[in-house]
Parts: sequence; C-alpha cells; structure tokens
Amino acid sequence: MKKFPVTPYLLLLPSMIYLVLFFAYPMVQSLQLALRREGQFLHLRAEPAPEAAPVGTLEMQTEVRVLDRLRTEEVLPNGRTRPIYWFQVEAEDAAGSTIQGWVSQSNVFIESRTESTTARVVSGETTQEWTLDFLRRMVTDFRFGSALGTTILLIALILPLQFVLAIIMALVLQSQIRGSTIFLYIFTLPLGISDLASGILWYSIFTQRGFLNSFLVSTGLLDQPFIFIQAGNQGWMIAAIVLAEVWRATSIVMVIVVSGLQAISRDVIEAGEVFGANLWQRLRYIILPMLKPSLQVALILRTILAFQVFAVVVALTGGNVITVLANETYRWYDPARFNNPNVAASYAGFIMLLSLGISMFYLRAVRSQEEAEKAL
Amino acid sequence: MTGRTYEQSKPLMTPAQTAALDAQRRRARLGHNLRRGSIYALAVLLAIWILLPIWLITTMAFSTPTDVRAFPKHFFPIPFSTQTLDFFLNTQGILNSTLNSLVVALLALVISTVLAIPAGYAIARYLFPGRDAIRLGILSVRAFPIVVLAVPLAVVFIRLGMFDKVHSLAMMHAALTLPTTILVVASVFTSVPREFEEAAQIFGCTRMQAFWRVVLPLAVPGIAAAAILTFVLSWNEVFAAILLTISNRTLPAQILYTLDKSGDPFKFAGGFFMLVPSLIFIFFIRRYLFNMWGQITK
Amino acid sequence: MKRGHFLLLAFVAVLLIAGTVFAQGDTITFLSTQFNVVEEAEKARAILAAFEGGAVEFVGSEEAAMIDLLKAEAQTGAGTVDVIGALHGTFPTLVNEDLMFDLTELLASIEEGTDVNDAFVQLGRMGTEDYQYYIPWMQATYTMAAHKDALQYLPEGADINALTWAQLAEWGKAMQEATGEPQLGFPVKGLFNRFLQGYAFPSFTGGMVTKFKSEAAVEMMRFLRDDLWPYVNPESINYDFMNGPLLSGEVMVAFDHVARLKPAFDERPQDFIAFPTPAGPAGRGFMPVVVGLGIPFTSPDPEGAEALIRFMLSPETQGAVLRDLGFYPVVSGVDTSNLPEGVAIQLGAVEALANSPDAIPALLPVGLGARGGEINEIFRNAFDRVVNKGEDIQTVLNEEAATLQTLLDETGAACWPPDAPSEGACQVE
Amino acid sequence: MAEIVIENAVKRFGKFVAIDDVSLTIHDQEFVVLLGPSGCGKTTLLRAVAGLGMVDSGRVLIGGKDVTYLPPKERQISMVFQNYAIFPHMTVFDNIAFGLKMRKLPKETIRERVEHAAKLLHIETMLERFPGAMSGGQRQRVAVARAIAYDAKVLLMDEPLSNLDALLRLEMRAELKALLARLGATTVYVTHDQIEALSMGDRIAVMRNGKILQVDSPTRVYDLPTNQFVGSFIGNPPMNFLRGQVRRENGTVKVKIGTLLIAPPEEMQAALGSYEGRHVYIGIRAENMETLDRPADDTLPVKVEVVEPLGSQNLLTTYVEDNMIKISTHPDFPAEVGGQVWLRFPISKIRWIDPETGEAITPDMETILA
Repeated sequence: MKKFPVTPYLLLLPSMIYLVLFFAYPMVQSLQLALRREGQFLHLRAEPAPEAAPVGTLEMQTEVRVLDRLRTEEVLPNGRTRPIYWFQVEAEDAAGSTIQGWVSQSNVFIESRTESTTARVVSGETTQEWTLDFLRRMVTDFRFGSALGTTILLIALILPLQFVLAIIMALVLQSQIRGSTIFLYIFTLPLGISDLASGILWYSIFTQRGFLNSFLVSTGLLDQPFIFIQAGNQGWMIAAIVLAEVWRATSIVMVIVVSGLQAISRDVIEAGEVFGANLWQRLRYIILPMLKPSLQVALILRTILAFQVFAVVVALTGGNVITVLANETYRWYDPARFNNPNVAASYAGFIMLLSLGISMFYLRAVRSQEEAEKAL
Repeated sequence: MTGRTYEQSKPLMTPAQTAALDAQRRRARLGHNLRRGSIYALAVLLAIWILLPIWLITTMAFSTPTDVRAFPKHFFPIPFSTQTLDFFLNTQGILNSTLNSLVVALLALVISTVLAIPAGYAIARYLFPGRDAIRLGILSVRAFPIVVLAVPLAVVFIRLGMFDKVHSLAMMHAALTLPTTILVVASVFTSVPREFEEAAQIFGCTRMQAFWRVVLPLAVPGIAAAAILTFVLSWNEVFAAILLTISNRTLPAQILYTLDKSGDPFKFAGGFFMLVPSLIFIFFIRRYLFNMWGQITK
Repeated sequence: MKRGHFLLLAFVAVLLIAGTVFAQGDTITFLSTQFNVVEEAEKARAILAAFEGGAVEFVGSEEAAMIDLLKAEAQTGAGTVDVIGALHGTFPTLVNEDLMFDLTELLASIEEGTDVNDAFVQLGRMGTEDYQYYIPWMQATYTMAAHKDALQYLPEGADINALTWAQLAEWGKAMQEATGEPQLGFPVKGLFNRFLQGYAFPSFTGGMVTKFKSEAAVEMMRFLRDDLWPYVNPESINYDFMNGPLLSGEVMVAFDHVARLKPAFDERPQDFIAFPTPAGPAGRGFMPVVVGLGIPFTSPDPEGAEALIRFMLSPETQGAVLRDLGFYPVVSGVDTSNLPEGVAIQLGAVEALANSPDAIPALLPVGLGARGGEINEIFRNAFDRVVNKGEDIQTVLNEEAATLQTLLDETGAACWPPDAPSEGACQVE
Repeated sequence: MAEIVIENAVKRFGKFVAIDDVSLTIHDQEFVVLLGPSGCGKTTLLRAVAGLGMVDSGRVLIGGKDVTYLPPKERQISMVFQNYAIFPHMTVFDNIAFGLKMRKLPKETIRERVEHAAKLLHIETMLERFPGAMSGGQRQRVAVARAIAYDAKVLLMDEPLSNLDALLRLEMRAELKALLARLGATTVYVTHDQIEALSMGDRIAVMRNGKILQVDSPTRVYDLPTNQFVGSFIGNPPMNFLRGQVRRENGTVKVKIGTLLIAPPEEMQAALGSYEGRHVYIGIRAENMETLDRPADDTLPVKVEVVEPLGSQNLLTTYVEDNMIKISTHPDFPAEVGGQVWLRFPISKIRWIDPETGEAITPDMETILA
C-alpha cells in the first residue's frame, strides 16, 4: 500500500492557514454582508444591569416614558469618572401592549438625563436576517447599468488593443535587435506603476491645461484648448481611460507573451519561414496557436484585474459621469459617501461572479476549439 | 591530381549578367535593411510611447508650481526647479508615510516569502492529491475585489487590536501577494533540476540539508525576484492601505487621501515620486520576469 | 539579482522595523476630520506648536475612519486619541455610541474668559439640555470667487454682493461669448453636494429636504440644466478644489468652500475677489459649517485634552486659525485688524453673506448617523441624472425623494434648518 | 537548375567568426554533406543558404539568383530541422500541407501531394494524428515528408537523423538516401557523423573552425585527406600519423621512422626534399598497412599493447617509439598483447603531412608535368 504523503501538506499548511485567515474567512464574511441585514431591537431589562433578564422588546424610534432613573459611576483607566444612567421606562411594544423595564442611557436619546420624562429608542442589540434588499438596491441603482456597461466596454476596447500591442512588443524583443535589453527594460517599466500613478500621469496629459492641449495649441492646431474631460462627449473620456490602461497594463501581457514565445522552439518558427509563411502567416498559423496557453492565462488575469481597476477612472474623469463596477463598489463602501458595506459587498460578489464566469468561458471556449480540431 | 580538390568556382558570367545580379542583390539588400530598419523604428516608437508620459510627469515634478499651472505647458523642465518636489517631500506625513510604506512592503515581503518557500517547494516537488485544486484555488483568490475584503478584515483587525498598525497592513499585503508568490516560487523550484537534490542526498545530506544547501542557494535569485515583486505590489497597493490605517498611512494611501484635496503641483510631484521606486525595482528583476511567468503558464 | 542585494534588503528591513517599534512618544493626539489637506495640516501643526501644555500630534482622518477608530478603542478600553475635531454632522454617531465626555464644566470655565457663540454651543448639545458633546471650535461656509478680469462681463445693473442665480447664468454666458471658453466652475468631484443642499435647494425652494420634489425644485433643476450648466466648464466633473482652476486660469468664476478657495487669495490677492453666493426666488441659501472639539472617554490624557481645547478657544488661536486657515472664529474678541489681504477679502464676503437680508442658513444634515453620507449621494444623483444624463426632472426628483424618505424614516432624523422642525422623522412634501 | 553558389561568405556572432570566408559550389541535383565537429560552422552555413541567418559579407546564389538578402520563402528551398520543428498544434496532414497552403495551391493538389509524400515516408495512415503522441522516428518522417511535399529545388537537412537511436538511424539512412536519389533535388545535408557523410553524400565538405578544409567524393576524402584534421576526423579508427625524419641518402629523399627507412615516390621527391633534416607526418589508414607476424624487409617492428577483436577484424594498438599506431588485421592474424608484429607501409597509401600546418604535402606540379 502506498504511503499517504504528509510532508507536502505540512509544507503547505502555514500558507493555507494564512490564506484562510486573511482571505477566505473575510471573503465569506463579506459575501455574507451582501445577503444579511442587521436589524436592531432593544430589550427592556428587569433590573438596571446589562445581564438582567429581558422583560420585553422595543423597536427603534419608539417613544418611551421615563419612570425612574438610576445613576452609577464608572472609573475610567484615565482616572476620570463617567456617569452611567439607567432609566426605568414604559412604552408600547410592536404588538401594542404596554411594557415596563430598564434601559441603559446608551440605547435611548434623552434631552436631559436628570430631568426629561420622555426618551426615544436609538440603539439596541442586533439581529441578522437574510435579505435580497442589498442586491435589489444594487441592481436598481441608476449607475449600475452604466457601470456594468462601461466596465464591459472598457474591457472590450482595452484587452484587444493590449494583446495586439503586447504581441508586437514581444515580437520586436524576440527579433533580437541591437539594444534589445534596453527596450526590454523600457517595455516592462509600467509593470511596477500603480493605476493611481498612471491615472495622475494621464491626467497631466488630458486635462484642459494639460500637455495634449499645450501641444495642440502651441503648434496652432487648435486656437483654444479642447476640453477632453466633459460629460457632453464621453467618447474622449473613454479614449483617455483606454489609453491610460493600455499604457499601464500592457507590459504584464507582454511579459507573459514573451515567456510563451521563449517556450516555442525557434526551429518551429523558422520552419514556418522556410515553408513560405510570411510574417503575418507565421503569426496566424504558428505563433498564436502555440501561444494559446499563455494568451489564455494573460486573458484571464487581465480580465480579472480589469474588473478591479478604478483609480485610473477616478483620477482621469472624476468617477461620476463615467463609472465602473469597482468604482461603484468603492462609492457604496466609502465611509464619506454611501457608507453601505452591504451594497458594496453585493457589488464585490457580482464582480467576482463575472470574473469567474468569464474565466470559465475563456477556458471552455479554448478547450472546445481544440477538441473540435481533434475531432476533424 | 592530388592537390587541393575543392572548387573555388565562380559561375562564368557576362558583364551584363553580373550587372543584373548586382542590381538584384542591391534590391534584396535594401529589402532586408528595410525589414530590420522598420523593426527598429517600431521598437523606438513603442519605447517613446512608454517613456513619454513618464518624461512629462518628470517635467512637472521639476518645474516651479507656477510653471505647473502655466499654459501652454513646457515639455522640458526649464527653468529647472525642485520647488514642487521639495514642497511635496517636506509636507508632513510624506516622509512618515514613505517610511511606513517601506516597512509595510518589507514586512509583507518577509512574511509572504517565508510562507511561500515551503508551499512553493511542496507544489514543485511533490505529487499529492489536491495539488491541482490548490493551485487553482490559489489563483482564483485574486478574482475577489480587495475593496470588500477590507471591510471584514478591518473588523478582524479591530477585534485583535491590530487596527491602524503598520504590521497588520503588512499582513494584509502579504495575504494579497502570497498566492502569486507561492506560484512563482514553485516555478523557481521546478527550474532547479531534481538531480542536484538527489545528488546531495546520495552524498549524505538529509532531504532538509539538501534543500538548505543545494536547492535554496540555486533558487535565491528567482525567489529574490519574486520577493521584489511582492515589494512592488505592496508599495503600490492603495485600497487596503487606506481602509486599514488612519494615522500610519502608507505613501500611496497618503497620496490618494490628499490627492483630491490638493492642487496639481502636489498631484504631479506625488505621481512622480510613486513612480521612481518601481522603475528601480523593475530594473533589478527585469530578467527574471520571463522565467517566472514562463513557468506559471505551463 | 545577486545574493548580496537580497541580504542587504533583509538587513534594511530589520533596521526599519526596529525603528518604528521604538519611535512611540508621549504626546496629546488630536484627531481631526478638518485640515487634512496637506497645506492646511501644515499650518494647523504650526499653530499647535504654540501650545505649551505638551507636544501635540495632529492627525488628519476621514469621518468614518474616525468613528470606527473611536468605537474600536471604546471596545478595547485602551485609547490613543485625546481630542477630536469634527463637523457637527459627525457627532450624532458618536452620541449614539455614547463615546464622548460631557464638556459642560469645561465650557463654563472657558466662558469665564471668552464668550463662545451661543447658537453653536446649543448645537454642541446635540439636542440634549444638560450634556455638552462638543465645544464649537470654528466655522466656515461656501462663497464665490472671481478673477477681476471677469468683472467686465458682469450683467448691467447687477450688484456683485447681491447677485441672483439668474444673473450668474447671464454673467457666465457673457464670459463664454467673450472668451470662447466656459468660465464658471463648480467642484463637482469635491463638495458639490453642499452646493445642492445648502445653496441651490434653499435658494429656490426655501427648504432642503421637505421641498425636494416641489415645483420650485423642478424649476431649480431646469435652471441648472438649461440656464447655468451650458456656461459651466465641463471639466468641472473632475474638479475637487476650485483654487487650482482659478489659479491656472481654467475658470474665472467659481463656487467652493472658503478654505478650498483660500490658496488662490493667498497666492494672488490682487487678482481675485470674493463675493456672496447668489440668491434665488426663495432667498439666499447658504450653509454655515460648524466644527466642534470633543474628548472621547478613552482619552489617555483628559487633562491635556482639556488644556488643548482651552488653547484652541483662545482669541489668539482663533485669530491664527482665521489668518492661516481661513476658518472663522466662534468666540468674541478676535483681532481682525491685521489680516492678510486674501483672508480679509474672503472674510468680507462671508460677513456680507451672513448679514444679507435674504439669507437662508441651511445646516448640515443632522440625525442620519452613520448614513450621513447617503443623503449627499441622493442630492448628487438627482443632479447627475438631470444635468449629465438628461433624464426627466420630475421623475428623477420623485424617485430620489422616495429614497430620501426611506433614509429619513429608517434613521428617524427630524427636520433641520432651513426646513421647519418636525415631530418624528422628517417628511418630504 | 538549382545550383547553389556560396562566395566568400563570412558570418560573425560578436567576436566569434562562425563562417570564415567560405566559398563552395553545389551543383544541380548534387547531394553535398557538410561534415564537421560541433561548432565548426556547418549549421550556420546551412542557415545562410536557407536565409535563416544572413551572412555578414559574401554572397549566396541559388539557381543563378542572388539570394543573399532574401527571406527564406523567396529562395525556393525546403528544409528538415534537427529537432524536426513540426508544428505541435497541427495534424500530420496540416504539417505536411503547411507550405503548400502558404503557396495557396488548390485543395486537391495539396491533398495529392501530401498523400504522395506521406506514402513515400510510410506515414499515410497517420495523417489525422497530432505529433504530440508520435515517436521520434515518426516525427522525423513527418518532417521529411513536409520537406518533400513542398517540392523545392533545394533541400536542406540539418542533422535530420541525430535525434534517432542507433538502429533507427541506420535504417533511416538508407531509406533517406534512396528517397533523395529518386527526388533529384539539390541537397545540402549537415551532420557530424562521418559514417553518415561517407555513406550518403555525392561529395563531402569537411569543415572546421568556420572554414571548409576539403570538398571531395567520399572515397577521396577518406583516402586522400588534404590535411591531418580531415584524416583524423574521418574514418574509424582515425588515420595514423607517425613522426618521421626526412633525410637524403644517395641523392634520394628518405623518411625514417624508427628503424625503417621509407622511400617516397618519385613525384614527392622535390616536395619532401625541402623538409630535409626536419620531421614530417606519415599518414596511413589502419587497414592499409601490411601486417606480418615475423620480420621481413622494409618492415617496422612494433609492440602490441591492446588487441580489440571487432568481429570482422581485429584492431591492434601498437607503439613504435612514442608513435601510437592503430592497425586493423584479419581476425585470424596471430597477435598477442606484449608481442611484436612487423608493419609494411605501401607507399601509394601514404599521405605526407607538414607537421607545422597539418596540410598534406603535395607534389610539385612542375615535376609531374616534367
């Protein structure tokens, strides 16, 4: 009987624990956020103590009558004392019956702790319930459609350009011209540039007082600067984003393509040359088919990453008129804006599903083509 | 005849034939040179396409704030001035956040590399049930937007009392880069011939010693390249950084945070400053990039 | 890569890590949602350097990050933040979470020497009678700024200190016709929601949320879309801060927060003038912004915190804040005689605005708690859909009003000025 | 007509000179083998003919057309690569048809030609298979079929058999030779295997360090190497080279090896005379010496160190002074390790070599003519 290999699992264990702790667990948690709502209710207590038995339940915003109050003090670590009030209150619960009990000051809004006779319930224990509300809110948001559309449009415009450019770059490098190591360095430069920095770079070009307008005006091609970034003509904004993204993210595709090219034996390409294939035919019939696995990896990687890019969009266009899914995720998450992690989580889940779906599609599309060839 | 027997033959031709041949030859040579030349031109064109925006932002970073706002803009940093960059660098928070960025990136590098070495070795050298599933799983985690991951992570960190700490952000970044690092390190180990390791074992090493004395030294350059890649990723990562830290911001987080609240001179100087380290790091690892990806795509 | 490089990197790593661990000092930590703009934070730190009660670490923060941090510190019981500085609108959440000391006694001791604006003190009680959640720190608002070259195109008979929105539109048209470029600028990427909440809606409808879908609101949206926006620089969608476009000459007339216009006045006071925001049919809507100082229960050094607040409220410090940061005092006795030219220009516009007979002060939304940001998005969305996407005005306002109502109901927020006070949740009419 | 003419070709890779001023003419329908150790420039030369690496100077003509700077597709050539270079993503049929498709020939013609080529190589049953699942020998056949189907005037083969195992190589060698003879294409065949070269080529060009040392028929290359290198590279065992001293006795030039005095033939007298008092090498093949088991006139006694029975012959390793001599003898020849044998050198089989240059010493033409 074969011994079950323990060593590899032991070696993988630390990484796996780490990834579960910092990736899988938060991921499941946040996916849950998309489908779970926190409700709030307040337990009235039999005694003025947090652990006392609950005697009834009130909903948020219920008005309560204050019957009695109890003041205690807590000494804080910094030496100060902090007064803590418990109020004995009376109110009508959701069923309409009048109930009485104690609540802590932190759960009610009260104008004066010492004098007021009414208060309003503002916080309490949380419950969780399953809900589709957040998904619904995402789908019905007026930006959802345009964000999805723009994201797909950008991917559809950027990816082909990137792949063509990356393949050209890779072929140029492969042709082993003089100084190709310098070109190699230059072509891979954008690899380490964040989408934020890239956004700033291209903002300096496309803004009204930017380099492009400086060039056009100082050469006399335009009398006055043209405003590329404007709601009226979104084509220019799309073009600017496409350029910035093609500029930034082509190098990773190129690196993958070059690695793929290196794996193709030189003989095979030369054979194509000998048997009469011109450059285009060699590319079409030999190089590209043999690069298929590399291109597939690059395609999946780029698509996944393209769904997550938004700093370029925000830095270049403000992110309001033109928006993408990742930007919407942030808009809903951003504490200064919607501050709604639930809808943000819906967006995140949606992006993940789209990414995985498209990756599956790529994989299947490519495989079925090979199977078709074999079946011939 | 026993002399040299190979023929120094030239076809006998009339002068007209020779002339025709020469013309033919010139045409062919022109075509050949044209082909080489156009490849060269293409390379230069592509290089300009990559370098131009970098040059322009550099121009901005080394002009006075007044020149930065001027129109039409200069395409060269004349008059040369470090005023804009100085202002950026002297802004409180920038030096601190640069230091934070360095610490975070280095910590992330250490954590992710230390974890990835055994994992990568396991994937490279052992065949075990679930190996492909693990490879696939590792890749697919990258499909989840960090945006939302940060929310529950922040909760976890707060619960652990690790919120707004440099090392907690480093742990997050390590988690983000770990999948890629594992795969890259695995490919590096795959490229170290198994025979070396076996030879070491034959000559008296334990498997551990063989790994430590033979495999690891051979893999160090590749692993270092992977580590630098982690560094660059962490250096550029902005989302988790801005959500997980408040007072201990990293550089990109600090820049993003102040970006929409500051003028163009600050923006451009910041863009330039963020760019520089990546230029340096890519220089160090440029040759390893292809090996790394070549292995992964197989 | 040589092995040496790798070792070197590792060595540097160890050094850096060691460095940060030991670099903790004993200071008063001041966490503020204000002055997190780079230039402003610099100046704030300079002012704080004059505080004699100890070293102050001034940390800029986003609102929600501040709330999260305070909550987290309350849970663990071990705090780092001594003083917070935040907008009035930030405090409801902190109040709900019961995180802040009662500063009634501190305020009383401050008022022994200096008179603090009573209206703001009242706001600081957050609707209670006997609990001072924050002590007002400073105030600000939004005004207009214009390059002097623009004045020649001002419509005939228009008084720049009593402009109407219609006149602004006319002015914009005249400038565009003369220069060939749109010369009005709004910070659409920045604090634009404040323009809608505090200026557009109140000026045309007299209210902020109650009249959200009224006929007057429809007329306002139509005005924005048809009369004003054609003359607004389209790159406004990418403007955060209007001083940049003013300084670079992209626009000649702009609307923004005084602090965000300030650099233009500081840099070229001779070129720019400030003037009150225009008035609409219902009056001159404007939004005073109040910033308060509070002490969380978890403060490691409450005495230091109190001393710092006392310092911040002194007329000298208030004067310095006005001079250097363009935020206006909340105490009496501040010397305004020797102000820099730019600050004086802006102060003039702010006073003209507050004292104009048709002024309608509109407060920041109150009582929305953690969902305070959502109302901003509702106003922005309404504008975006009408002006940028060209949707039907009434439909958009009806739909967004429904969302707004849900928000108000769920948070139980009562109406706030300029809307009349309400019993229970505020209702959109 | 597909004569290949290479004139003064030079190719450098950095400082390394891969082809050093090579000129060579390959006649129409001729089968020329480029033979030499690895790194001698033979593959580089082949690639220069193919157009896969342009020469730095000099020219290449194919069929009278200067193709020096033309890309491969315009040269009317076909090629079999060392690693076969068959396209892994195409079926065998598509591989063979590739070049024809590039020429945009009609479908029917392509099918006919592919099937014909496949039949010649006995792979007609594998046309729909992918190369991935095929053995080395089968792939090799596909590569040859592809080259043949392309039907070019010139066929270039870069060590086509080197990746096959010994038995298969032997089998394929004969088959290939027959096939190529039938096709009648001008063929340039690169190999480092001298047996392959001797058995297949019409002529062999022996290369070393970027230079062609000798171009000749296999027999001449074998029997009459023009220098020491060719002699030692070709043949197994390699040619023996014995150090002898040139002296003049009685007016005639003689060469002394050990105790033996050899008298060179008449036509060599003048040429060898200039070496008087110096050494020359006497090159002689192992099978060309007469081996005796007892002393006789004009024989050289040598001591047997090793005896290697090879079946059809015995190979003796012997020494005289510090010269090692390999001798092949009839299997029945009595030789024992430690014993002595006597060698006789037939003068007509001797090559005289200048020890300094390694070049064969050739007779003075004037003497011969006189």
